[in-house]
Amino acid sequence: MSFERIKPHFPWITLVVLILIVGIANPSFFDPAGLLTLVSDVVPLFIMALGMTFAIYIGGIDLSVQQLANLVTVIATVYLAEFGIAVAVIAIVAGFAIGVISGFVTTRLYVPSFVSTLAMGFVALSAAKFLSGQRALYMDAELRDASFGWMFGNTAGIPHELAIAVVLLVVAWFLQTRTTFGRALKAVGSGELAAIASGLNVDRVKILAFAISGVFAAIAGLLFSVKLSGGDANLANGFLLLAIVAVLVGGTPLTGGVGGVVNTAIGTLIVMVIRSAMVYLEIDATQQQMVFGIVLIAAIALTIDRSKLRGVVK
Amino acid sequence: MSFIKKFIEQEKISRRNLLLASAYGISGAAAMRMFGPSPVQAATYADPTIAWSYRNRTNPYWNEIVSGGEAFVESLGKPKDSLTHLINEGSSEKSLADVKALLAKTNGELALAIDTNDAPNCRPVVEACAGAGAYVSTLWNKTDDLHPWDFGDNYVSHMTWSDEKPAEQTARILLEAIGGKGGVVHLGGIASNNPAIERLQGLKNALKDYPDVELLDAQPADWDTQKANQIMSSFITRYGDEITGVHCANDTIGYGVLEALRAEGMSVPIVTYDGNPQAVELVAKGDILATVFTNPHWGGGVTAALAYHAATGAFKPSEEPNEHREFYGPTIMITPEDAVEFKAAYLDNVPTYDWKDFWGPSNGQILYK
Amino acid sequence: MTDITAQSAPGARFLTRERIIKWTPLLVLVFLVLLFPFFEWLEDFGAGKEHMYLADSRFFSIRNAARIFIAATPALMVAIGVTFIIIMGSIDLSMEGTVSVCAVIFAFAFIGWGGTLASWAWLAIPVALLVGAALGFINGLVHVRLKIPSFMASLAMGFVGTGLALLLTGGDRIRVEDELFRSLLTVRWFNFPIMVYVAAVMLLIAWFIQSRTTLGRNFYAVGGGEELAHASGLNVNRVRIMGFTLAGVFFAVGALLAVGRIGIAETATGNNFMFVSITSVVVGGTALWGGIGGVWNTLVGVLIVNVINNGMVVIGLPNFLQDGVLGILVILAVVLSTDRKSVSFVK
Amino acid sequence: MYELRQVDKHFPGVHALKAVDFKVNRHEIVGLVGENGAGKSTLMKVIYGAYQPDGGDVLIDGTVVRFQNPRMAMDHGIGMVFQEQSLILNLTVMENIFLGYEQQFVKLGVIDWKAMSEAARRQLAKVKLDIDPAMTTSDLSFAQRQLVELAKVLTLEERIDGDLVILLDEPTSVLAQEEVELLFSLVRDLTKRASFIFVSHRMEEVLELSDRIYVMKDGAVVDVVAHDGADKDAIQHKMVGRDVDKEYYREQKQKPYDEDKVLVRFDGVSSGNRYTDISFALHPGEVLCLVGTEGSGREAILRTIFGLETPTKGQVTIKGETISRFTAQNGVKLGVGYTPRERKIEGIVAGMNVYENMTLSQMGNYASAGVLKVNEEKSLARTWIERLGIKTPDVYKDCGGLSGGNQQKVVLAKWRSAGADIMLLDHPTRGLDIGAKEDVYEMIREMCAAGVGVVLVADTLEEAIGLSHTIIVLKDGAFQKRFDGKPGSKPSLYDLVHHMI
Repeated sequence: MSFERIKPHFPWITLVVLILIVGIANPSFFDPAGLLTLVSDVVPLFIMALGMTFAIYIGGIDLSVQQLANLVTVIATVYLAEFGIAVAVIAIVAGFAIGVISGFVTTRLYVPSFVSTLAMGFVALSAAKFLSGQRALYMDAELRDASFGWMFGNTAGIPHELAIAVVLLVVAWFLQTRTTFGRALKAVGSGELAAIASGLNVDRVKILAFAISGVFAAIAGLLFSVKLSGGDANLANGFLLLAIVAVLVGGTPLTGGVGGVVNTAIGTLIVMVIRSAMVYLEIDATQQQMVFGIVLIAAIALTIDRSKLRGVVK
Repeated sequence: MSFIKKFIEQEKISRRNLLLASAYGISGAAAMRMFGPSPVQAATYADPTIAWSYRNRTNPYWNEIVSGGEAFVESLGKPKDSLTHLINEGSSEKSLADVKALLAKTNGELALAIDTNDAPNCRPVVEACAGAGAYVSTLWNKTDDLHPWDFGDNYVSHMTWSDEKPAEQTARILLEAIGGKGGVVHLGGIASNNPAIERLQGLKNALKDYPDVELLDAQPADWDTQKANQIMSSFITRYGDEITGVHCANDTIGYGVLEALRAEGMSVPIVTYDGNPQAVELVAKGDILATVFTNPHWGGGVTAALAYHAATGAFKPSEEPNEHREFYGPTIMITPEDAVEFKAAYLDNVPTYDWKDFWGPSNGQILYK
Repeated sequence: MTDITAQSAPGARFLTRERIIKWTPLLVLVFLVLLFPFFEWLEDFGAGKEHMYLADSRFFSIRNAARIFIAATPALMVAIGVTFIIIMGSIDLSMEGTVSVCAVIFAFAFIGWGGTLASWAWLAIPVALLVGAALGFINGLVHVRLKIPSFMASLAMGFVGTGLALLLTGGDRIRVEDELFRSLLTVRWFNFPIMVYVAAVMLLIAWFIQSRTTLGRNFYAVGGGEELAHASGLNVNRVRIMGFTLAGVFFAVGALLAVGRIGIAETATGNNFMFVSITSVVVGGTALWGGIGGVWNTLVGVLIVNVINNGMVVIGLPNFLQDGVLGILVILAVVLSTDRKSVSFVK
Repeated sequence: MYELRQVDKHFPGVHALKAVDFKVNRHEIVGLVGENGAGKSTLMKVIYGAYQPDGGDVLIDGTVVRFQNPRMAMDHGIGMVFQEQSLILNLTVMENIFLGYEQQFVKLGVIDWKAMSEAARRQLAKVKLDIDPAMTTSDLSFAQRQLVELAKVLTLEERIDGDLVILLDEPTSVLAQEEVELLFSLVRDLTKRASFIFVSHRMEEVLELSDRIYVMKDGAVVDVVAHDGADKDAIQHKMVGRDVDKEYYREQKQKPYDEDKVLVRFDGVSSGNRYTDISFALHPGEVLCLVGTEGSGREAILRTIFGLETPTKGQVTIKGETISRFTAQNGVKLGVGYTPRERKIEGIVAGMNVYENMTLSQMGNYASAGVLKVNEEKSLARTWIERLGIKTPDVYKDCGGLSGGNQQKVVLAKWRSAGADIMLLDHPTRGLDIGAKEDVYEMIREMCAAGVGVVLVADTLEEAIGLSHTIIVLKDGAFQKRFDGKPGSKPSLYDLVHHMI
């Protein structure tokens, strides 16, 4: 098999190699139950990265996801008592709305998504601070279990969280590969001008991409909120850069049109392995961040398929 | 020859069955432990892994905490670096994920001391530890509905500091120093953090007795020196000479405030919190009127010690009274008069603590409002 | 012959429009500077106090200008550094790590070599600049040689930088108490502390690099059309690496000023610079897709962001609203200063 | 003087150059022709140093040289004037001219703008262009830019002591007839100093200008013809390896159109200052050709019909419906198809495969409730691949990897399969080789026969005359003259040029 043919497979090869390295250094890493927990813990991050994939796939970025998830943790906690399971609807609507506004500002007002989504994130943060009264809130355990207990059970050893992630991945994959919307996304990501000249409503496609990103961020926030049984305006901090990293390491470059949601699944797992490697390999506390950065550079260098980065590398 | 072939076939099959069975055995047993109900009689461990999970290493407060943890580990005759560090970088998600990874790695043979970064994160961390048979002691962040005694032995203890009273005391020092009139500003921590709320409340409580002092403004500076610096300079613009005193939620905020005042050539009394070595020096010099020492070194050590000794079975948490499971940490007020003395006693030579005296310096059971 | 030269240039007709758009960021800044005093006036008016608009404004005063400048200078240096990169059409997200490392190494060297500018410790300044250059250089190498898009390369390098700073300090903070060094903040000439003048000099140097040196002009060439520049014989990779190196130097200057401002070097010194600086650059009118803008735009952009931050506190806007208002104002500023006719699409 | 001996170049799966011998003498203009994919562009890239050959030698004055990059080639006096505009639009004219060679104007690290401006003025004088060197390049017209490109390459004159070799890659494609004449006279003047390699699809121009002509096919030089012995038919024969019908206009194949029905009607339509007060009607089966120089408003009219540009005045009616909202979606819905000039940018989506490209404008037809029926898409693609003879290994091939002609066929298939009955063709044969061009002409005729109305902006005037029923001549956005181009009454080239300029 030639080098060129292996290239597209680099992301998962990298993943397998990393798993093997960690596992060989510390065989307890291979404990299936432990691995299962590790994987199900990365689910909120994964869902967020999944949404981010859509924004990056069209060549944009969504920096509002973390603040949006913060907002949703607050919404979920504040309104759980009042609306029960319907807070999920409110959360998703909120995510959709903020995504639509980001998309609108980007496409119609020509503000680069880097700035528009960052700014919309600030707006979401303000809303979260306002709603939460700037306090950490927690959910009533009974109410939580009544409405969302199903999110965290186990069926036949499979954590429900993981099942949710798989369902969402399948939905996202279906959206990306099997629907007109997914095809339009690809066209916009690979050749926006050609998409316009083919009569696609490019603005609508882009706005929808940001909206989907927002919806997934909201789901991630909801899941996280239920998991932690509470919410505040900083609860989801730390998600943003990792979500971006997960998408990029999976092999969806910022140039758009390449990669996709399955790549993001692999990318998230890579991030998870690198992160837990810190624990398993007992990396010194003060060295962890540097090691993370260096491994990240190596992983990205390995996983991006440069032949598909058309034109210049910027 | 066919019987030989048959024999080999049979051998293959039984070997495969054996492998399958053992594989199931491992995962099945582990799964039982991970997801089954928490054991009634908690298992104890001869040599559990000791770990500290905290926010970051860039804040001197957490360095003090860690030094306590390391001192405790050394007191067991182990090397310093046998303490496992989990750093969450201010992310609850990472905090929880790291704990789970460590639980998986150690198979639950773990004594964990942790600040869960955000109160809501405490429940899943504790539940995960209890589920895995590990022992956990928490510091600072915990929601009010969560209690160690609801988890048998595995949730060993929770320690926090009642910041309201000490913050009120520093506020009184400040208010006295400005002669009971004028205006003060407060620069707080991350608004939703419990200590930030309590420390502001302390100031408000004190102000009730000083009707001539106005609380001009209170803004969160997120425990960040640079942010505090910028907010303070904006305060100076808005209130100018009306500001006669500054109440800061911690020392790092205080540094930023001091520099903002210095840039203006202003000198306004300020009080801070935490009692970091540098702040204590500034108190000794008179730049800061007062700070509150919460003895993070002891807090970091004893939190790890509680988890460890519970894990080894040296004491049984469920047999301890509630005030031994949820308690306040010690606070020591530092003012210019005693700063030098304090520095000599606590900072220049770190006292050697008896890490088995879990509750000696503590400050009573936690009260909920 | 005449036919070709006499053809009216298609762009010439829009010159006035373009000129207006070019100056919009400055207009936005002026508007904001006049807006916040208005709220002050409104507040005093509501309370029935005497208040002359502007004349009685606390916001609109020299002393507050100095405060805004003090807050803005480190961010300005960082933003200038990243401006060069953005002009090239790339992006640099490594500033937080680089600033932290430079600050920490500077502080260690400064303390170690005497602790005052009046000794050999002044050498810590060039050392810090060299460290910045080296980090930028490595960043550029990773980006160019490993062919990793700059967004990813610099993001990862940022992690490495922060990690390195943490490794060096072990989490401690280092105080730089030298009065001479701190005179950056404490000594004022004509109402403004020395650090403002240092920043002004660096701004002029940046402007000089941008407009009068080959390297500066090459940034625009790369941003305007990298493949074309390459085909014209320009060593684009070299320009890129030098760009990142130059950016690293400016990050280092930013680190020095940040240490000068609060007298503390720590791993957290670099925090929050990333989004603030890039937002400032964009708000100032430098396009993220490259080729347009420059350091003066960045100055205006940084001032806009800092004026908003300062003004919101000064007019007493509730804290929980501040983030959202900043976000909306940033969007408005960018919307106003974007030439929608010259952009075909934005991502 | 400049020589390639037995040069070989391989790419994965392709033997792009096969033992090519190539020679340029002093003061000579060498033509280079060949179909797309014959290896011309690879050969050029080897010459100016963008590619390094795998085998054979590059010699200058008998010495073997090896160029690692274009810069090294330039230092040996080899310069390239690019087909695609290679000026950087946000830079000034003088910066573009001296890009990469600013060092000569740098004193103590400072660029001396005055000196550079003066030097640039001297370069511009060489191409007889009188503009301010400090102008921003984006403000220039296309023709001006082309001349600036030439001026830029001519800086080699001062820089290099020895001889110069200048490659001209399709330099005339954006020029009007008169501008071409000007360029040619310049080139002839400059042979005193430099040799030229002239690459063009316009056979007449190559024949007119070149002293010798290299003919390439399948990566090899198949013939070298001297100017005097050159015969267009013979060369074309060698290029394609088959007979090309020399009867250019093929009037006999043109069918009359249906004059009773109107597909598109323009009534006094203006769009800003791109075009003003344009009126015409397009009928089923008609080829309406818009003729004019670059910037005469031809493309803007096409884009208005498609919906990409909103007119400022006048009324546009498509199939009886007066258009109020100009969007491409609306255009597509009304059955308008658009084949843009920038095929690689606007025509196909590189990175998407053949069937994805073909259904891009009509996904609704291949989906139910938003879910794509991929199998139907593939079978559609297979049908059209066969029908148009698109050369692709399968329907999964990335369109970015197809040759220009096949890309164009994919674009046409996209619109035809969607049932578009108003086709807007902007330079549909641009950059195509003769064989592919013929295919496109054939498709246009087929479409007309099927009742499609075509608005064409042709690559050459001959093409316009040959294909069209109606010709509208534009100049500076204003209507000049309407010609009826029915078989037997075609206007002459002169008629058109006369009104264009």
